[in-house]
Amino acid sequence: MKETIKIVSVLTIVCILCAFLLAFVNNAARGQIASNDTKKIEDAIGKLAPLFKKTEKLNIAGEEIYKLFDAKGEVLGYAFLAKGDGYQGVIKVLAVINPQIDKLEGIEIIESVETPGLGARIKEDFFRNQFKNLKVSVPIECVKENITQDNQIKAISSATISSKSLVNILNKKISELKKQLANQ
Amino acid sequence: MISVAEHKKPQYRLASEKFFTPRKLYLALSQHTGKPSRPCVKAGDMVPEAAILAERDGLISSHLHAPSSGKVLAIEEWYHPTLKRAPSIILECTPEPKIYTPRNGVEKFNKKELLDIIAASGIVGLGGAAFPTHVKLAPPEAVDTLIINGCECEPYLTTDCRLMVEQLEQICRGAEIISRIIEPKKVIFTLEDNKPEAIKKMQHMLRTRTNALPSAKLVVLRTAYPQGGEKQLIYATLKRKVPPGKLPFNVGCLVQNVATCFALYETIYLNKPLIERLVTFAGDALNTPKNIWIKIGTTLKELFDQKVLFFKEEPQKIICGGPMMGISLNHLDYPILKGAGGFLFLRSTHSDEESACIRCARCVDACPMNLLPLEYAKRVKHDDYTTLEELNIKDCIECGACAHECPAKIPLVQYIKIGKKYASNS
Amino acid sequence: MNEIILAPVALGLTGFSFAVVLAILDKRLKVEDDPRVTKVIQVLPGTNCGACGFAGCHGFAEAVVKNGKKFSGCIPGGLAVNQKVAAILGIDAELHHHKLVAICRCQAGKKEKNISFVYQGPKTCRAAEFVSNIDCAYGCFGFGDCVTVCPVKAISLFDTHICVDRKKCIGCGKCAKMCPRKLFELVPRVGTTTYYVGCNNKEKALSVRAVCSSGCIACGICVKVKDSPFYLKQNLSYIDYAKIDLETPLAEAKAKCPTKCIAQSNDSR
Amino acid sequence: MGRQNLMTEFIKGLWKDHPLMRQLLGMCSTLAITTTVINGISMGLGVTFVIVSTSFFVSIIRKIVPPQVRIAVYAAIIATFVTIVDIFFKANFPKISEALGPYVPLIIVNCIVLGRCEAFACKNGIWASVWDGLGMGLGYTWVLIVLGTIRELLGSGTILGKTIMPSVYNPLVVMVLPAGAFLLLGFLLALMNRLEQKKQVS
Amino acid sequence: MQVTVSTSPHLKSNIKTAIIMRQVMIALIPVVIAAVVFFKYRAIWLMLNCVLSAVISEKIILRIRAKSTSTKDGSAALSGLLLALILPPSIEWYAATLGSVFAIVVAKQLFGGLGSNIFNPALIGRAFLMAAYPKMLTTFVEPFAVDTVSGATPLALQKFSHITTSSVKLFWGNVPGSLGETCAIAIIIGGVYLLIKKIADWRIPLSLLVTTTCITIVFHWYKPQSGSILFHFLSGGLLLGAFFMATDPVTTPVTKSGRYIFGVGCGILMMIIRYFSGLPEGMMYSILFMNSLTPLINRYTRPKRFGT
Amino acid sequence: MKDLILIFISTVLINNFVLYYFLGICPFLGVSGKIESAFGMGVAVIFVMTIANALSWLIYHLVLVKMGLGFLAYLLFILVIAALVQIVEMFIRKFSPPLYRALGIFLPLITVNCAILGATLLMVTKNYNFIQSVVYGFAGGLGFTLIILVMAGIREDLEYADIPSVFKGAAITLVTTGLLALIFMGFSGLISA
Ligand SMILES: Cc1cc2nc3c(=O)[nH]c(=O)nc-3n(C[C@H](O)[C@H](O)[C@H](O)COP(=O)(O)O)c2cc1C
Ligand SMILES: Cc1cc2nc3c(=O)[nH]c(=O)nc-3n(C[C@H](O)[C@H](O)[C@H](O)COP(=O)(O)O)c2cc1C
Ligand SMILES: Cc1cc2nc3c(=O)[nH]c(=O)nc-3n(C[C@H](O)[C@H](O)[C@H](O)COP(=O)(O)O)c2cc1C
Ligand SMILES: Cc1cc2nc3c(=O)[nH]c(=O)nc-3n(C[C@H](O)[C@H](O)[C@H](O)CO)c2cc1C
Ligand code: SF4
Ligand code: SF4
Ligand code: SF4
Ligand code: SF4
Ligand code: FES
Repeated sequence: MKETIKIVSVLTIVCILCAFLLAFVNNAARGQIASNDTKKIEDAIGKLAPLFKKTEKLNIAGEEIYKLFDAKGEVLGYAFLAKGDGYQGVIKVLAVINPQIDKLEGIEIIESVETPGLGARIKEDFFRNQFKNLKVSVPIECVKENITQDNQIKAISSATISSKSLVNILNKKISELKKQLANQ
Repeated sequence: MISVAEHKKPQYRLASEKFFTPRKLYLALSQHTGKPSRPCVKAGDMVPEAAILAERDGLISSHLHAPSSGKVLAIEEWYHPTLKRAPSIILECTPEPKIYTPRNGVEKFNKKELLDIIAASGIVGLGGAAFPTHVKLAPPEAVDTLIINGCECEPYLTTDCRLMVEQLEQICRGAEIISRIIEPKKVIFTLEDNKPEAIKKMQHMLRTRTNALPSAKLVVLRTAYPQGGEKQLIYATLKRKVPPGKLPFNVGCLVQNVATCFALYETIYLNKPLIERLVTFAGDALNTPKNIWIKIGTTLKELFDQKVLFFKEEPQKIICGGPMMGISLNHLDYPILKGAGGFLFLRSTHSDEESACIRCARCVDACPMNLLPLEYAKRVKHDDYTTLEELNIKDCIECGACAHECPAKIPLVQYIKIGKKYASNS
Repeated sequence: MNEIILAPVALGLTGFSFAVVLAILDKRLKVEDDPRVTKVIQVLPGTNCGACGFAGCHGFAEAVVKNGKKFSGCIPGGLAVNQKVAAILGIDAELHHHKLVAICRCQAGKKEKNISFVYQGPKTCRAAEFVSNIDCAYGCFGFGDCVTVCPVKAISLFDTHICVDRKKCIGCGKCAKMCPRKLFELVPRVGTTTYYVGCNNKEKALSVRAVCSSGCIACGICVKVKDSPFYLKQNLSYIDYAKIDLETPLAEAKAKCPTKCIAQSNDSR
Repeated sequence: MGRQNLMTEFIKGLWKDHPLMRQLLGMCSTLAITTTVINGISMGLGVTFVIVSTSFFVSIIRKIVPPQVRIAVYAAIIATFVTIVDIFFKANFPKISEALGPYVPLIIVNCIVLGRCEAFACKNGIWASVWDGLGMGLGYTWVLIVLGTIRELLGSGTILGKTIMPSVYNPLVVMVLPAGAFLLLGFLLALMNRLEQKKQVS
Repeated sequence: MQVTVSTSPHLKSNIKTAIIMRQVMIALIPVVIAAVVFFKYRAIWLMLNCVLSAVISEKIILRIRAKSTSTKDGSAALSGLLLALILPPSIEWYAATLGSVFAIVVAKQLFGGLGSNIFNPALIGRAFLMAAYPKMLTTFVEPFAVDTVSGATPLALQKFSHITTSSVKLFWGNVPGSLGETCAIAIIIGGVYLLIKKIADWRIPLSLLVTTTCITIVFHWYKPQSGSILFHFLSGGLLLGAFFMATDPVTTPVTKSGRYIFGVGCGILMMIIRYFSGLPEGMMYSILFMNSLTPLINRYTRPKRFGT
Repeated sequence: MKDLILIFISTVLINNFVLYYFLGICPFLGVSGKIESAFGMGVAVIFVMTIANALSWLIYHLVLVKMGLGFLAYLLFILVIAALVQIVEMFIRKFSPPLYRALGIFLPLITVNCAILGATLLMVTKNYNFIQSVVYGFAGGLGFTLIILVMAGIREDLEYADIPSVFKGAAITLVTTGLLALIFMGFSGLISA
């Protein structure tokens, strides 16, 4: 019996102490972590829309969309997160779109696990810059040869799949967004 | 199964000769599979031809008879192809040729009488294994098929072939004796298609002698090595498979070599024990190859000393038996044993060094027993004997087909021999 | 603030329930181990790394207790742990108080052994056994299979001539089991020197001389020495190790042996 | 325990009983996160912190823990400190935290930590355990740094994010992929064996 | 008289490892010629590069390890040649050298040299380059215009752009692709030579080709744009792989049934990769994957004992 | 259903725990010497991983998330695994000695197999529902078993290979694993296309 008590009490007490310690540390760091998360998004937005001063979080259908305002309080556009499957895993992208929802201001890859040297080049400027001022009133097209229209981007050679996946992710999200904002 | 270079051409058509005048005979007490026989003479004794020199010791053993009259010089260690040195009776010959008087009333002998005669005559299987024939002829289970083995699948050797060409009648009589003892339903003579002359004679004989062996027939097999092996032969002729660890009688078969049949004939009809046999001497180091009737116990040296054989060139290799399963000897002082069907004198050795196994599986494809020779070699090389039995190493009949085929020239059979020995130890 | 209370409570409860379950099951489902297994587990590092080739420390402990031979298998533990394991199993005593020492009954080197032919095949004694590479049908092949099998590296090979280091040999008998010509004999370790007859040829003098110049010819000189422990059997001289109280007859026989086939191994060498 | 002894406890983890190269423990995070130097450093220090603190606590309570719940108790202590490290990274170095991904929590099951608890801390005094943990942790760290350096240099041509290799260098992408990690560690182990062999010969 | 003694058998066939390797090289002659015709000097340089770096690195390793075996058996040269034949003609010289050295040093010698390697060295060389320089390994050039026009391989065109290349072109090999894989007729001639000479076992190529054919029949019937039977048969590395790489004795099963399993497994995996994965071609990965299964296949397909 | 199949295939082949996530490497290196042991280990991992994922999912989603105690996740998961392993071990040891002999000895190893904890953590990160989590755990274990079996087969062969002495043991195993990882890259992209 004595042993049973020992087993039970040691494990219980250790658990309680650990939990206490953790709760304490967590409590102390929580604020910082939360602000880190927002800061990361704001940093990304800042790169795409340098003029923005203030965001307003819209919560539409459970998804977060940021409405961007400049210093004068005018709407700069919307920022949104989109994600989907790439070549190897999930691609998460932040995009800023103009208030009319027909032109992209730019994109920023938040997360991806594509092959370095191939798919991972979607993070590089030469590719991302294609999305600056890209027409999105009709779905974006990803082509392998030269661009002929202003809603097209050129796929990274040897990484067509990653490029196409990214375009698909954006197209899907933009069309949803159009509907949602129209509903508002 | 594989195909190997035959090397039978030079000696295939050579009629057999006789050499019955050795000066000394060296008669190992281990002439056969089983226990060595027990000497019943002592140094200094004078013995007549065909007298018993050593007696059977136990069931699987065999008598040893004096191939020639003479004086027992000593009983001591002498060279032996497999055992290297083994107790032997050394006999100084004083030639007094013996006339054998044919036995009467053989037709009326019953099974028991026949078996007793065979047991007393020192006959062992002449196909290679030298297993005492009287044991084999008393199988514990009924045998429905008697297979007479005339395949002689070893390259170079031509004794069975010559015997079938020259003494076919006697062989058939010998086969008759066996079938009288074991009463099979069928008797099958098997030959490979590389012996057309023997096949023709055999066909003729079977046509003309139908009354003596009514159920006999001839099966001609496509030449392949090692088709003469008991289990392979039974499968090739009857499509019966002898299970591992079992013997031919377990599937109702008995296999006897043609030379054994001839020896049985001589014993039963002529009252002559097994004291001589036909031996092929061949190989490119010899001036001319020969098939010679020779007394058991004659040394090779004697054949050269008495100018029966001549070297064209110094041999690089001397082999007792065929090139696939024979034993290589290091000098000419070895005697001829009951089971030795041939001696080869070769000019060149395969001097290729063993190289790494490339897992080409030629050995696997060659193996008639469905084994994995490369696995054995690999394990033995690394001193790992634990899994060999699991891999059925004991099934290997050491036919050498695998090593023949191996492009890396790995002496697979040698590794297998080591493996078999140490697998049982550990 | 809420969670600072909630967390300990929640976790405390979980811990408590697990502990209770474990404690109860521990009582109910107890299975007794070989006490040595538990002891071995205690000295093992407990990292369960599997480097020993067994499934974790427990597996290793069970295996060593069953079969002590591989007691040194724990790699992370190193020497210190191995010694402790050995101590628990009582192997230690066996290892260091060996009473037997191996001798090799063929002392002929390249010069003495007749070799009139060429051996072709793998260079191991086990392989050579089937055809032999020396004229003598009893002697050492000289490929040194025994050298590799000896766990303490006590055997060395000087141009096909085998020497056992008396100091290192622990009398395990592995060499005797390995040697295809059965040349090793384990003899009692007495004094600081072991004498032995370095020949295994059981044939008559003439046959022996034909194949080896240092073979025992059974002349009997060693037997005739005063107080000799030697005796002859099958044309070969043997030492009765039960009778070796004195070293003098041994040394004398060694000096007198005409073929110099009596050898000795010393501790000092 | 003398200073000398504490020193040996510390030193052994750096080479002789190196947790990674000798005991083959803690492989997972080693391979996973060493794509860059900075990851290696952070992971190494994180692990060191966890080993030291858990060794400390385990050593304190070593006498009162019954064997039936030993592993559970150790695991709980380890998990606590790992969570603290995780929270610390998240709060102060969010970039690194992201790069290390799920491998921070996996320090819990990093075999080194539990291994040291089971093998050392639960049998030894507090200071010996702490020094032992420190040695093991730093031993682990230096290998991570070496691996991280080689992989970053060859795989991306940079060190600590700065381009080092000349522009004609075509990065060997494979080095930052899983395969490269395994191959490199294999070669490093072989190198270590080689050094050891040399030492034994001389 | 000094004779040699050895154990039986004393008679051995004439075939030797070096002869086998030489025969494979002979069988590759048509493929090499086709490569030179289509890709000109690039083909010659690439093959020289790979073969030389393979042989030299093998020599160096053997010297370091103080092994008596020599490079004369030709296996290293063969591995190098085969590697060259599966690389894109436009590959940079240093990449080809690196791949060749990796193939011999890591995939072959580290595992114990000839006969002990688990993976096909040439294919590991390519897989390594694929991971090391993915861009280079997925860029191909048009035949005859090797310096100017880059093109997509027939399988990539089929997969990513749904353009089917004509079988006639595939048959003669006038398409972009790896050095030795484009000319189907040359490979078939060489492969048949190998099989007739009994240098390679017929079981693996047969089962592999039959499996892929069956799969393509089903898929073509179900979804015609997935590519016709003939198209899949003639394009990509299928033929070169089936005849010259899936037949590598060292890395494939030794049992007969194991070889069928190997062939079928390769075929299924390759078609899965061609149809469903991000890669246009899967011959290399499927053979390598089956290589890794070979020890298990060998173990579980041991032939039945005679008589049971 | 389709999502389950996708999870299954991608976990076994593409995002293999050993070759892609580098989880469970220590037992992978340690216990891949013999096919039998590897198989036992594999089965034990499948078993524990599946159950641990199920239990952890329940605790995480039904208790921790509800109470806002997400930061206790690691602590709880490892407790669950440790206790679970111990309980399972006790049970089979008592009630099925043959199973214990075949499997039980691998169980203690599993507590420190980071693949198990990794599976629970990844299941949280990937936001799987209950069924998906169970499938994920099972497939993860299966992937581990597959790869450890392949490795064991290779290593049994390599026992007899003439490997340079410095590479013997763990080094060649790591190199082989590296080559396997190269090969498994061929399966990448199998989900998205
Ligand atoms: C190891 C490896 C990694 C790859 N990684 C990617 C990738 O991350 N993204 C991608 O789109 N394609 C990747 N690919 C290539 C694709 O499978 C495919 O070949 C390519 O997308 C075709 O593009 P192309 O038509 O531009 O040549 C990879 C290929 C290999 C062999
Ligand atoms: C212990 C033993 C017992 C045997 N008993 C019999 C037997 O009773 N009947 C029989 O026909 N053969 C018997 N044999 C002989 C074998 O079947 C076989 O004929 C002999 O070993 C020669 O075969 P081979 O030349 O194919 O190697 C026996 C063999 C051995 C080793
Ligand atoms: C590989 C191998 C090949 C054999 N080849 C022959 C052969 O060609 N001719 C033959 O008569 N016996 C051959 N034998 C011996 C037979 O297996 C069998 O022992 C013999 O035919 C039995 O007859 P016997 O007892 O009269 O000798 C061979 C044995 C083996 C193992
Ligand atoms: C039919 C045949 C096919 C071969 N295929 C290859 C191959 O695909 N890759 C390779 O590196 N070596 C190949 N070799 C050569 C040899 O087997 C190779 O160098 C070994 O894998 C090295 O141990 C082949 C050899 C033969 C006989
Ligand atoms: S034939 Fe020789 S090289 Fe071929 S697999 Fe067998 S042992 Fe190896
Ligand atoms: S393994 Fe034995 S039975 Fe098979 S081929 Fe070789 S020697 Fe003949
Ligand atoms: S094993 Fe025997 S034959 Fe071989 S070297 Fe040692 S003593 Fe001599
Ligand atoms: S193997 Fe054993 S008995 Fe023989 S010498 Fe070595 S330690 Fe002595
Ligand atoms: S660190 Fe992952 S299993 Fe050891």
